[in-house]
Amino acid sequence: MITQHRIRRRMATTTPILLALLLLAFVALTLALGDRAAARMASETLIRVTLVVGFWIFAGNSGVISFGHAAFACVGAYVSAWTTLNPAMKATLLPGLPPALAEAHWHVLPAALTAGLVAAALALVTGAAILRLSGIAASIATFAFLAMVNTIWANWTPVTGGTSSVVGLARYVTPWVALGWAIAAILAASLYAASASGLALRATREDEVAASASGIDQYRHRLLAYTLSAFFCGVGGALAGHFIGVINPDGFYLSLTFLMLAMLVVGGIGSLSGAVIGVLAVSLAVEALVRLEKGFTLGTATFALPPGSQEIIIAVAMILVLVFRPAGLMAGREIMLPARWVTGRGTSQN
Amino acid sequence: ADDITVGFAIAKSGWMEAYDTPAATAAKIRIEEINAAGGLLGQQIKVVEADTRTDRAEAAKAGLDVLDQGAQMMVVSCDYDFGAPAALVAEGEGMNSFFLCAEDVKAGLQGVGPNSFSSSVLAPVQGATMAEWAYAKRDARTAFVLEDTFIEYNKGICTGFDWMFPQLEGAEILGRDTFKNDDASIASQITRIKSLEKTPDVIMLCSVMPGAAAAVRQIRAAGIEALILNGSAVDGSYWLDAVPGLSGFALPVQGTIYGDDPRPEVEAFNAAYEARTGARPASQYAYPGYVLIDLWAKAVERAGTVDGAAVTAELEKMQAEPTAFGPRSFSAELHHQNTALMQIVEITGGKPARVDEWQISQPVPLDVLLGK
Amino acid sequence: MSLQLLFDALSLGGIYAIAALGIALIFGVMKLVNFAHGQFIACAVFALILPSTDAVAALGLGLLPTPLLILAILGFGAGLAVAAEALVFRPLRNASPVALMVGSFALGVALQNFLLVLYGGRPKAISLWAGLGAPVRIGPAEVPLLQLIVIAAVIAILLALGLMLKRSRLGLEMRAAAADFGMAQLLGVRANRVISGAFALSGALAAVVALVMVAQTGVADVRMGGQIMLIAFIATVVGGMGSLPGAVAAGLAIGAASALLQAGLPDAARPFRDAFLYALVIVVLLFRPQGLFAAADAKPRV
Amino acid sequence: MAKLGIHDLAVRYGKLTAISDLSFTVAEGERLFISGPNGAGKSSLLGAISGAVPAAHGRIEMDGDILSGLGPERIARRGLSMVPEGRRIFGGLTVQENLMVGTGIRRDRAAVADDLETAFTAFPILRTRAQAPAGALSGGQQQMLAIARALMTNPKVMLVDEPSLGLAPKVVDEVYDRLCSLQALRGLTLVIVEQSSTRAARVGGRMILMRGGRIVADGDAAGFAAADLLSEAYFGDPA
Amino acid sequence: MTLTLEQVGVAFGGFRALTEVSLAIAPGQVTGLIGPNGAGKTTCVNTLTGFQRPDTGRVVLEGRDMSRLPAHGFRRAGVARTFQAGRLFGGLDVLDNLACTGVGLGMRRAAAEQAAAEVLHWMGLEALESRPAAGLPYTDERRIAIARALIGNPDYLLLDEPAAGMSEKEAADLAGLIRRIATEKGIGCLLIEHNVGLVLSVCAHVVVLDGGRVIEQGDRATILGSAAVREAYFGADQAEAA
Ligand SMILES: Nc1ncnc2c1ncn2[C@@H]1O[C@H](COP(=O)(O)OP(=O)(O)OP(=O)(O)O)[C@@H](O)[C@H]1O
Ligand SMILES: Nc1ncnc2c1ncn2[C@@H]1O[C@H](COP(=O)(O)OP(=O)(O)OP(=O)(O)O)[C@@H](O)[C@H]1O
Ligand SMILES: [Mg+2]
Ligand SMILES: [Mg+2]
Repeated sequence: MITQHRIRRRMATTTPILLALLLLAFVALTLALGDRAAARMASETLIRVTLVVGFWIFAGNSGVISFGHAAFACVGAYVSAWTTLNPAMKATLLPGLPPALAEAHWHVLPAALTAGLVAAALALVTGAAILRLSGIAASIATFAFLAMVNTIWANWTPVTGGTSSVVGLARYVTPWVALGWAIAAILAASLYAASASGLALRATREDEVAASASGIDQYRHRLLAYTLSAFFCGVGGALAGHFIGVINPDGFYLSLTFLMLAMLVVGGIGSLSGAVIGVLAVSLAVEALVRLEKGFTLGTATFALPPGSQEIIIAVAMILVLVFRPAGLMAGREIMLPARWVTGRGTSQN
Repeated sequence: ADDITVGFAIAKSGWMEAYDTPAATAAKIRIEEINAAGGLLGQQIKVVEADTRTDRAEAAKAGLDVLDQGAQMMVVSCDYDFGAPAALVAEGEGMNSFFLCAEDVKAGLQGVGPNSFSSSVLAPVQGATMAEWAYAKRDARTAFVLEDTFIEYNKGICTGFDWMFPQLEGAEILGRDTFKNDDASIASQITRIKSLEKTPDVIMLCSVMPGAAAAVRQIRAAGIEALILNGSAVDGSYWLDAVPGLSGFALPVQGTIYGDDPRPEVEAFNAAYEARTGARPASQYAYPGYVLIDLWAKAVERAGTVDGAAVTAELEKMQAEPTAFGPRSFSAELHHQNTALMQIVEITGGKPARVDEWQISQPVPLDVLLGK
Repeated sequence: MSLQLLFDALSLGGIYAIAALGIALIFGVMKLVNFAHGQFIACAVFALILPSTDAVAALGLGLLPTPLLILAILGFGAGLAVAAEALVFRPLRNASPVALMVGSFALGVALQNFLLVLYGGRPKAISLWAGLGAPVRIGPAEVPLLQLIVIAAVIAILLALGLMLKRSRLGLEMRAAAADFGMAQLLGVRANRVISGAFALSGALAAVVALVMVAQTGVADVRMGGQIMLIAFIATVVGGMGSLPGAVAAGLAIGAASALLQAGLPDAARPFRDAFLYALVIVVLLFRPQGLFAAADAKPRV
Repeated sequence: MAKLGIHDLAVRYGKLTAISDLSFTVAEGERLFISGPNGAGKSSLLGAISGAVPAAHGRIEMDGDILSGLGPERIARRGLSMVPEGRRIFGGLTVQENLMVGTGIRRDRAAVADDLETAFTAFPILRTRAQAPAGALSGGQQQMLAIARALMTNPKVMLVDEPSLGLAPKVVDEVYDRLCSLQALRGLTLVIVEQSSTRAARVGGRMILMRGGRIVADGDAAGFAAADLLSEAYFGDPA
Repeated sequence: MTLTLEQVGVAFGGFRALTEVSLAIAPGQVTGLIGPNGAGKTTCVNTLTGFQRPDTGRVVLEGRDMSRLPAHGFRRAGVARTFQAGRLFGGLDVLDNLACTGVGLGMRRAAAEQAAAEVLHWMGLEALESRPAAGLPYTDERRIAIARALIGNPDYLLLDEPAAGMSEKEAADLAGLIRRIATEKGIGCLLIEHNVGLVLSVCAHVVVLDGGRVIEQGDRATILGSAAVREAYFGADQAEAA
């Protein structure tokens, strides 16, 4: 017998596919516009998808708000810079790098993977301490971790360049590259969510006490999700660095943290689709407002929003979304194929 | 086309706007002067703009935007961090880019790439200038260094001071400390100064607003009356209300905004700026904008083209090229000023005034600039 | 030296403590981590000067005679917080704590950009009360008068708030409304009004921080308050969420740790001061996850 | 005039209708039991009367004044008090503070101390643990606290949702004794949700039987227990 | 072969919730635990399941001292429990609620769902399988909480007031279920209830707590006959019955 539960599980497997198609359509559409700024916006948005979906793997499943994920992006970005930058450049800008790194001149793909792995390793080590905490204490500890990484990166000048930006990262991140990683993150996230560990972690999110009465070792599952999640944030950081070509510790601090959080909450922290939709919605809204601020022509008149209004409007819009859809735009639902498509029986069940 | 297009990818909103707008205005004044005098290579210069919103990713987009609008040279944000993403876009197209007022060596050849320049004076030069001037003119033999770790500029000032001051016969740095620009109180740093065996002759404060004003206020309130040195970044009188009646505070500038610059061109520019905006420049940071267009235009005339590589070659030939704000040099090793004639402004009784001018006895070596 | 160090520590910690009180109060009442508190501080600072993007600031409210000025700014802070509650936080009352937090952050962004539009991005100078920095001799130590005022203010505010919350009916109703808004209403508590009251207090506390900052630094900057807010937020948690004495103690402790690190670290390590500070925070949390002064219901019984 | 009048009440949660077409009145000083299976809408009914749950339709009156739309605070101030489902005690407040929260609406401040004393006498455990955080109390202790807290507002009408839930048998007796004696003393009007028909029958009073959001029977509690109408209401077809 | 508390004492601050409590739960039997409110019953269960560390004495499972094990370790060792409030995972559906225990016991997700379906079937609750746990009626919530505890066939099951808020008929059904759990599955149950009728009808052995001490234990007759129990606990009807 095929139960509703089974049908739902089957429908859930269509989510990553649909999300991937959605992103593909998004890239195709922006590229069709043929405008370079639009293409850049597409890459930027998809990098954010990688970051936010990575973030969701932990925050969405565990319900613990981490402020520390921007630090993983920071580490990822610098690892990729260390391994890919031209050695001559490193000799002048980052004289303190250990010889192995100073001479490295890797291809960008292994560099991105390494960025993710190093971020994940850092997550494993720091998470081992931080995740013993729960609730708001855990959140604050992640915040302290972020601030620590930022302070170290801003002052460890021979190795990180300090507060000064490191330039010269190969700018290889086209919308297609970003799309590839975004889809990889979405696949990983949905596989994790469907896994035993994902289910266990969601149980702890609902009720820590009842979860431990169910034999669930909260710490282990959190640590696993934290590490996996850091991997994609590390990769996302690397992509962000190579996207702009310049990295600076400040670019991976509070504003990125809150941007990620805001996109997640606007989309709805309760579902993977929420994470993706949140990124798209916020990014597109910002882009639209930026363009409005630059001015547009209607007939003979040109209209423009006053400079600085974009941030205010976005902030107000965010508050409105929260007021009217407190659980986010997706409110915990996933984008899935309807039941009758996955049962193949032409019956819709409710 | 019959125009030459200069693209400004600068902050028109966000907190950088306050720094970019004056320099960009100065640049436009020079462009208008050139246009009025018949243009460049016989063509008029056209200006196109895009807003970086004081955001790194937006800066790169702004770079692309002005490119799409036909820019053939790019003027980018004052600050290295916020200008670089756009400058890199220009670099990618083999175009010249000029930072409005960056004072970090990486805003040029060593960072962004071979076609990138800044006409401002490197931060270490400012620190070194203050070291040597204070030693020579104020008999400074002992110093305390108070470094704000907020941005690289501050660290650059201290680098220059640290390089120059101990070289001077009988001069000694008695101690040092760091703080952060947004620290709510620097009480422990002040305690450290006060507990020195002897009061230092000067305090080298490597900081920018608002932390610099806050630090000066607290230092003076604590009764420390030593001469305080700082970099160009704190030029302007707008912040002096923070420390009523301040005296004994000196800084280097490229030209003075107070009407007392010995060079008539400087005052002429100040007047032109006032005519255009209704107010005199609020700080010296308008000047590099004017100088950069000046230098670039000369190089373009000499190269006979706006092509990046050709103009770069001409710029790199410039040795002590005269400008309204003093001679400027570039070379194949450095796209910045590692020495410059600077005006010394001192604040006395809450009034800033030019008291001197100084050029360091030897340029700051490249190794020092690169922090090796 | 050691007495001096104590006062240096208190001078920083005192500011953190007042800011932490403002945050802890709202957290206690609404489980809201109010990230807009830093902007409340910044707005209260800018309220002293007239809106203009000119480089030189002209005093507005700052021209009032000192007692009136203090009242006006406290009132401004309170009004701002009450308005924020009515417009943003009341409609969000049933949202999750994360949504609330993000909402408060959005409010902060809006306020900050509003200030940018009104006042421009350049820091401004404010000439008020430069004399308060004058040192007073206490035994071997020299302490700026302002610091003594801050320390006295912290103690007074803590006592007053503590009494208000523990002893007064308003305080009781505030805590009840915080614990269960609907149930408090069922018992006839005018819960909305009570919560507005908490916001007013919190806003006034932000204004106190603003006044201290202005007296200390003489500058106004749109980014002002952000750093203090973050430290205060950490202090609130380390102190035990919702515990006012905890928030004050942790604020003072963080200020003291910061001053001690600044004084004790070797030259090369000093720029990393904050990294040590935050590491310390994590360690403290690992040993006392519920905070130093955990509220009684911090760990619900099974 | 009836103390409480419910006319054509409907309560909805989204699409789900919890109560529809409900009408009844309660006389001053009356003791009314409400019984019915899980999900019958008993708690929703109390919620609607107290203003905690918005009514989709209908009118609720107390002493002839319309309560609908007043909001829980104002309704409470008119002398209606409620012991809600799930107790909802303020965990972080002490036991005594919990008792005091609702006394802000009383004009007879002087009597508050006496009432506190009475509450402590009725539930001695509350006196023993008066300064302990209420969240640490055992389940049953919390239930006593919730009842005592509602009484502290000196209500004229009291709505009690399953008072015996989680209480030891002896305490259930005590709670009912206390409620009944107060009723006798102050002319309190009581509306009690009670699952146990035998209990209701023993205490005595009128009883309304709900099912699927409607009233299926209304009569004397003792009669219900005897006539076994209950099991019909639980398991039979809707009337 | 028992789960036991040996001379356990628990104190909160200065308050002694349990004093030298010893009790044993035997496999395949239902043991009752009754006592006035605040007697320490829930605290006993918390101690027996790792949610409360005993200050003195120890918790022993089949001869092994469990006192330092975390709560999830108890469940893995075969000691399951329910809570006074249902505590289902509201955001998950019923099957996933049950599967969580399977996952917690180390099963893969498919196996966990399989086990969950079997337990639901055994309890005749298949119909609820796909319902979101949040909207369940009270009675179903209780039954699902029991089902969740039965995944992976624990050796012991501790039930904290499972019948609270149930009507007489529903409580009777529950009694049947508890008997089946003990007899068919051989699980040793501890039943805390204020519904004395239910306890006496199901339990062979009953322990009475008062003020954190065991004041009486024994079979139905002993309990009903005990003056101390009557004094401390029984209400009018039980007193009459006795
Ligand atoms: N907040 C709510 N949101 C959605 N549905 C609700 C809510 N509260 C109650 N319901 C639904 O309304 C119906 C009536 O519920 P109510 O709690 O009033 O019943 P009850 O008779 O008190 O039941 P019980 O005996 O379980 O307490 C039920 O179907 C319930 O699921
Ligand atoms: N975490 C705690 N802090 C302080 N006191 C506690 C705590 N947990 C329990 N107590 C106290 O210990 C005593 C025993 O509580 P417990 O919950 O075990 O009682 P119980 O027998 O289950 O009562 P009930 O039948 O009312 O549920 C009570 O007086 C309670 O107030
Ligand atoms: Mg109910
Ligand atoms: Mg209990």
